[in-house]
This record gives sequence, C-alpha cells and structure tokens, in this order.
Amino acid sequence: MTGLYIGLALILLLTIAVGLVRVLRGPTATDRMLAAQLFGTTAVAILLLLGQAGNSTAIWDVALIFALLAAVAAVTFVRRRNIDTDSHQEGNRGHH
Amino acid sequence: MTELFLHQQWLIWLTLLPLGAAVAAFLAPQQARWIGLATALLLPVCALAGILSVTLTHADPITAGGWPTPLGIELRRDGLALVMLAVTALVGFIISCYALGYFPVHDRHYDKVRYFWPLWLFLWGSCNALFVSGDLFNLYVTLELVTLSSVALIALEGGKQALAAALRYLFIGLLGSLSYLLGVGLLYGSYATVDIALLGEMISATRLNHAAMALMVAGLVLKSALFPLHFWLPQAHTMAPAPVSAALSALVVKAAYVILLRLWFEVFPALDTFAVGHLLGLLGSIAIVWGSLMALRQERLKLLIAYSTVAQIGYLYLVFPLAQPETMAAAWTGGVLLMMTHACGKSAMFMVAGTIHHTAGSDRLSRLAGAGGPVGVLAVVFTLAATTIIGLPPSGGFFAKWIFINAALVTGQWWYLPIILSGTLLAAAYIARVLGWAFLDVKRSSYPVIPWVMKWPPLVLSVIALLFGLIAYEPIQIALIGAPVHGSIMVEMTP
Amino acid sequence: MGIIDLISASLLLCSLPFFLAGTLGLLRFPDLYCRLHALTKADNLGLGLVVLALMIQADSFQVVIRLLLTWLLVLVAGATVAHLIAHQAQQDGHQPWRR
Amino acid sequence: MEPALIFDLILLLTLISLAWLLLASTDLFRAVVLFIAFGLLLALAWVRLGAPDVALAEAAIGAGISGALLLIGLGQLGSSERDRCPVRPLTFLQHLSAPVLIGVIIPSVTVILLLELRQLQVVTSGQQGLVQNLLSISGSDHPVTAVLLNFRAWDTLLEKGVLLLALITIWSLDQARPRFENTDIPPLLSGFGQLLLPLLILFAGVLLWQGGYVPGGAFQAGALLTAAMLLATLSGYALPSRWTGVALRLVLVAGFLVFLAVAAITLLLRGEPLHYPQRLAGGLILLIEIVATLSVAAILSAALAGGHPVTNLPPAATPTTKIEDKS
Repeated sequence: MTGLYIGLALILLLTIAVGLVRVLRGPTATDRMLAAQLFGTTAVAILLLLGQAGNSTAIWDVALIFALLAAVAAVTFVRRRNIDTDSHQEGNRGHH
Repeated sequence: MTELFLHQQWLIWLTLLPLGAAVAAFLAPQQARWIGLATALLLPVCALAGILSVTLTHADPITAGGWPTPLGIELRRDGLALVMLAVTALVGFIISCYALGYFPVHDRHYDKVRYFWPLWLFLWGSCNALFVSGDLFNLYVTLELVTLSSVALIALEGGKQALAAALRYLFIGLLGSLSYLLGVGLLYGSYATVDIALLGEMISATRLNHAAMALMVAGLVLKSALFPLHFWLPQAHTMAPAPVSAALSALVVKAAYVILLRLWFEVFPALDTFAVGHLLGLLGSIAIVWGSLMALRQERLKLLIAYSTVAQIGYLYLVFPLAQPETMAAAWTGGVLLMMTHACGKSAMFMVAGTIHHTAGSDRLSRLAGAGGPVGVLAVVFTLAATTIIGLPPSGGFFAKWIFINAALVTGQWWYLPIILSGTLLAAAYIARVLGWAFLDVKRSSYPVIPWVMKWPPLVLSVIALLFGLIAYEPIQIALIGAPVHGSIMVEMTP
Repeated sequence: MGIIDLISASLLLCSLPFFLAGTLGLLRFPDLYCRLHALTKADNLGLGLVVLALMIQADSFQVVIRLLLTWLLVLVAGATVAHLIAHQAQQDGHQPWRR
Repeated sequence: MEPALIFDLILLLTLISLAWLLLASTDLFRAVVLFIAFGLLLALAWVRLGAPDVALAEAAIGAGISGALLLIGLGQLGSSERDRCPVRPLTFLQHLSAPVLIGVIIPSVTVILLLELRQLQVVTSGQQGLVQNLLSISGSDHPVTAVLLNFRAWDTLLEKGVLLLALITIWSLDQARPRFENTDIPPLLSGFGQLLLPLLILFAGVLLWQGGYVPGGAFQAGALLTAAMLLATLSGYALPSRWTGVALRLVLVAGFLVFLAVAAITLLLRGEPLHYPQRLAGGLILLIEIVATLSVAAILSAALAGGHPVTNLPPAATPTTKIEDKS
C-alpha cells in the first residue's frame, strides 16, 4: 500500500510541476492565481497520502492548515486595492 | 556584600536591561529619551561590576537555562567578551548622550525620535548578547538581531537614498548570515553540537570542516566589510543619522569580527589555515591602502570617515597571518586593542561629523572652512580622535600597530611593514586635509548654538582613544583572560 | 491484502483521472471561466476520492472526522474563491470565450 | 529506484527551478504566484525531511500569510512598477560579476559541498539521547518544544526579539494605509468569513495546546490567528481606533516582555537566565507560549497592515522651530 500512496503522491507532484506552465503563461493575473489555488488542493491530497504512508498525523495537521488557509491568498487577491488586470487582458481576449 | 555585588549575573543584565528598556521605550514613546538615558547610565555600572566580579572571583561559568553544554547555551565571560562589553558600555553611553542632543524633542520628524530609542537599545542589547555568547547558533541569532536593528537605524534618516542603503545592507547581511549558518549546519551535522568549546576539542582537519570554515569565514568577512566586500559600507554608514553611524562603525562591524576571532582561535585551530590566513592578510593589506586612498578622494566628511573605517578593518585582518605559533598572543592583543581604540576614535569622529552636518547644514569639506574658529571644540575632538586612526603615539592605534610590526618582524613577514607605514601616511594625509579646511582663516559667525551634549561627550571618547597607549596594560591583561593564545606579545611583555 | 485495502486502492486509482483532468483543464481550456471548472470540480472530486480511500482505512472515528473536515474546507474554499474570481473577472469586463 | 526517492528528487528539482524562475521573472505578479507555489512545495519538503513542526509553520506562513503580504505589497506599487521590474543599466563590474557568480562560484561551491556532504556522518544519537533523557524534567513532552522553550530558551527569547524588532522597523518606516476597498463586500465572502473564523481560532488553540506533546506551538498558532485577522479584515472588519494605542502596543510586546521577565526573575533568583525551577517549568512554558501566540498573531497582523497606526501626533511633536533641510 505504501508504494501506492507514494506513487500517487508522485504523480500529483508531477501535475503541480506541469501546472506551473499556466503560472508562467498567464495570460492574466487571475489565471496565475487560479493555478496557485489548484496547487493548494493538490498539495492537500499529497499531504494526506504522505501522512498515510508515513503513519503520521502531524502531516495531516499540515494538510488541515492548507485546507483552512486555501482561500486566504485568493481572497486577498480579489479584495486588494488597485487591481487592474487590464494590462494583461488583451492577451486573453484573442486567445484560443 | 561582596557576594551580592561581585556576581557574574551583571554580565547578563547587560543584555536583559537594554532589551527591556527597548520594549519600555516602544511602549511609552513620550518617555523614551529618559528611559534611554537611564539605561545608558546603568549599563557602564553593570559592565564594571561584571568585569570586577570575573577578575576578582573565581566563580563557575554560567549557562543560559542552567543546562550543561551540549544541550544548553554557554555564556562566555572570557577576556574578549569582557573588553567588548566594556567598550560597548562606554561608547554606547556616549552615543546615547549625543543622541539626546541630536534628536531633540521638537524634531520635525517626530517618528525619528520615537523609534530611535527602541531600535538603538535593541542594537545595544543584542551586541552585548553576541559578545557573551559561546554557542555558534546563538551567535547567529544575535548577529541577526544586530543586523536587523542596524538596518532599521540606517533607514531612520528617511528618504529614498537612506532606504536604498538600508535595504542593500539588509540583503548583504542576510547573505552573510546564511553563509555562516550553512557552515554551522555542516558542523552540527558532523558533531551534534554548536558549542564553541566542545567543537574546538573535537574538530579535525577534514575537508568537510574546511568547507564549513570557508562558508563561515566568507559570511563574516562580508558582514565585517573586508575589501573587496566593503562596497556596501560607505553608503550604509554615511546615510545613517550620526549617532547610528558612530554605533555602526564602532560596534556593529566588530560584532562579526569578534565571531571570526572566536572561530579562528577557538573552533578551527586544528585546521590548516595557512592559505586562508594569508589571503585574509592580503585582502586586509589592500583594504588599508585602497580605503585610505578612497578616503583621501572624498569631498564629504562622513564618506571620508566611512572609507577610513574600511582601511581600519584591513588592519584587523592582519591578525590572521600574523598569528603564527610564536606570535599568537601578539596578534590577538593587537587586534583586540585596535578594536577597542578604533571604536572610541571612530565613533567620536562620526559624532563630530554629525554635529558639523547639523550646524553647517552639510558635511562637505568645503563647508568646513573656518570651522576651527567658532566650533573649535569639534576640531579638537576630531584631531584627538584622529591620532588613534593615524596611529600616533601615545594612542591605542599606535600601540596596536607597534605590536603588529613586532609580530611581523618576529615571524619574518616584513612585507606588512610598508603596508602599515603607507596606511599611516595616507591616514595622516586625509586627516590633514580635513584639518586644513577647518583651520582655514575664514571669518564665520553664522553657526547656530550646539547643545552641549553634542560637544563634550565625544571629547571623552577621543581623549580615551588618545591616551589608550598609556593605560593599555590593564585592558590587555583583561583581554588575555582565558584567551586561546600563547607566546609573547612584545619582547618586554609576556602574558 | 484485505478487502478494505482493495477498495481503498481502487478509490485512489479512480482519483487519479480527476487530478489529471484538472491539470489538463488548467492548461488546455481556452479561457478563465472554463478553467474555473477545472479548479472547482475535477480536483475537489479527486481529493474527495482520496479522502474516502483514507477514511475507510482509518482506525478511529476522530481520524474520519479530521479527513472529512479537511475535504469540506477545501470544497468551501474552492467554491468561494471560484465565485469571487468569476465575479471579479466579470466586473473587469472579461468576455466569456465563444467558439 | 524507490518511488519515495523519485518523489524527493522531483520535489527538489521543482523547487530549484521554481526558485530560478521566480528570480528571473520580470513580471512581479508572476513572481508572487511562483512564490506561493514555492511555499507550498517547501512545506512538502519539510514533511519529507521529517520536520513536521517546520512544515506546520511553513504551511501557515507560506500558504496563508506571505502570499497575502506580497499581494498587498504589489497592490501598493504604482502600475508601471508593478508590471515590470525596473531594469537599471549595469556597470561593467556588475556585468562581469553576475556571470562569474552564477556561472562559476555558485555551481562550484554547490558541487564541492555535495561532494563533501557524502562524507558527512550525521551524529545525532548523542544529542537525541540527551534530550530524551531530560525530557521528563523539561516541562514538555515534545522534544522540539523542550529544546525551544527550555534547553535553548535563550535562543528563542532572542528570536522573539527579532520578531518584535521587525515590527518596530516596519512602524518606523511608514504609517498604515487602508489596503482594501471597504465597500461592496460580496455577501458570500462575509458568510465564508463567519464560517471560517471560529474554525481558525479553534484550530489555533489546538495547535498551541498540542505543542506540549506533539508538533505545534506558539508560532504556528499565532500564524493561524493572523490568517483569521486577515480574513476578518478582508470581510470588512477593522480594529477600532481606540484600541490602536497603548493597548495594541502592549499586546505586541507581551510575548517578548513576559519571556524577558521570566529571564530576569530567574537570573535574579537563581543566577542563570531562564533556569526554571523544575516544578514550575511546565507552567512557565505554557504561560510563555500562550502570551507568545497572541503577540505573534498581533505582530504578523500589524506587519500586514504595513505601518504604524495613524494617530494624532501629540503636541510636543509639532514643529516649533524650523530646522533647515539637512540633505
């Protein structure tokens, strides 16, 4: 079983690494933020798997903290002052 | 009664009192000045009591937390710690007095006064904590405290330039600390302890230990601004308010150097340090000449003094090549003596520069024309302090250089003689340039009145710096308590 | 390998396509609004399956609650963030993608 | 190869390339998001290194607070600064030093270190045994807490000082400005806040309490409380101005001050700082931890606010004499 947990965690880690392409490409700030949000969910899954594999509940605490704080960065992003994503939007409109 | 008074805990109060006072000054900004003054009055007393207790009694060393060393943190009360605590208490006291005048109550920047005292008291307390620490990780923590409070104090002047200088200093400081910490990590991984004394007994000349030494020395060299890693120093020391510049040059640069001394003589004596020692000596020699030449070229007084610090740091690094087996005590003593006397002299010079800036509105050398007349006391303070920077007898600077020359001759490293000599001549030249402007016969009467706390306290420091050679015997005896060195200091003086 | 392990393993394997789909969606969907789906649906379902797989392995009720709480929190956060971001994007004048 | 080893290698490679990408990024927002991702993966790395205490702290700080802090900071920059890093012309030396540093020095130091590290025989048994032996009289059942708050409490005291000092530095630089629009708060957000706030506070309490026997402690709990404060601010709550004076400053310094007071009293009574009496060790550690949690939360929240609270200057501060500009 441990091999399965770690193996699955490994694949999830790879999806994060691949997902970084979206952060690099954008094109809007919102797209990048969205990718970070997705990484949070994946990281929770990885931590749960690692915790089960290592039989350690402390790792699940880390996962719980991630879950509790999953929205903080994104909410800050939406609510902060002077957001203008306009400078990047041109890229998005014509982008298919 | 003597049991009550002669107790080593005075040395720990030197850390706890200023930190507590910093918190108090932050809580009650209206009273910050008086809290600062009270602390400044108390700390020299504590330092004196602590030194007496160590020299007169033979109590067991104390630790923080009361745990034995691989587990707990050892607190040092050896000669190096004692002299640095004493110098810090003295210089800190004078800087505090000066700051009372420099940051008046009715300042247009209320915030400056409000935050100077907590930050300065933090810096003072963390310097003291650093000097008594005998634990590599604890030294890292205290060094971070010293760096961070220095950064905040540099930025205190406000404005884009000061902020940029502070930020650059922060990055440099973090880089140096991280390099040092990486070395500490390697040592901890190998020996499961970060206690200096225990490590000194265990360390052998493996390649990994050499790597750790290289990392730690590199980090500390960056933090103490040895050529060519001095590039951040002139801006940082010049942009800061004058009392801060004084503290930076007198104490903060030395903090990293003290750690380096402890590493070199106590942690790594078993390693093959021949090449590193000569490299440091070479860089020190270049620093002496380069710093002095740059000082000679400056048009602003504060920059001139800052470059002079670069040169003086170069002398401190001559300790490492000169510390050969037969001259180890000499090199050590010369280094410690130079640190003490440079702290006194350089801080006095920065305070004078600050006062001139304050009164003349600029510290351009040309604005000094005729300053010898109306604010003559400043010129006197500057001249007296400068004697130790140049190295004229009977100043401590002269004495330290004399010891270095002795050590260089005994070990056959004659090439340091022309370096020291040219450094002395160049220092005389740049000081003469300042005095030439100051004593120019120009009638000026437009200087505003200077508060007396900005005039007289620096004089104390420069007189001490000047007369240090005459009273050097006692401080040297204290500096050699528990010092990890042997050999004769000079022909007529053996520890 | 007991029956519980078997179920758990198959649940874990089932979760994998969801995570992969989420990442694929993040990379290949044409605009912001579409990518939001990848975020809120696919990955949260994948996580749900992982949580389920671990829950049936759990040896105490407390652990079950903790796992469930973690999943619910991620769900709530995902939904809130998706709503806020979509709302914001609409206000900023993002046009939904049309073929 | 073992899957665990592959996992570690991929994690390491991703971390290093992330670090490189974020340093090389000219788009600041992209760099911030990369930094958030970096924090996530760093927490995973701490987990893999078997340091759950650090992973907890990194999760709370990295996932919650530093991302928010950077986003807020980015919002304060002018739009021209935000979009691109200002590119300054380099001097000849800088042109020379960058390739030398990146191409020669850093790789060679890394390679040498990696080669040397293979010789490293980690000696931990002695220290660990010592900690385990003395754990029963340290006042804590969790070795990390015992080391941080008893055996090496002197370090921790000074670290608490670093935190307070950082805050004083922030306050000395600027005054706090409103960071968020306080109008038009989506109702969903307030509902989300109401749901999450009690949970955050509850879990902070759990972390603080369990620090006595398993990973957790004041810093992690304080960071969670900070996230709670941030969420409250985002949902439109603000600290009443009558609390931003001495009361706020007292909370900010309390953690350091109590610790310092314990050091002073123990120094006075027992001659060594932080030498707790064995009976009281547990109680003292708990006291220090509880107060430290509140202070850590207050300091981190105040750091997010980005400056000292706006107060009316006392009369003494108004300029009575004009001093000419010194620059």
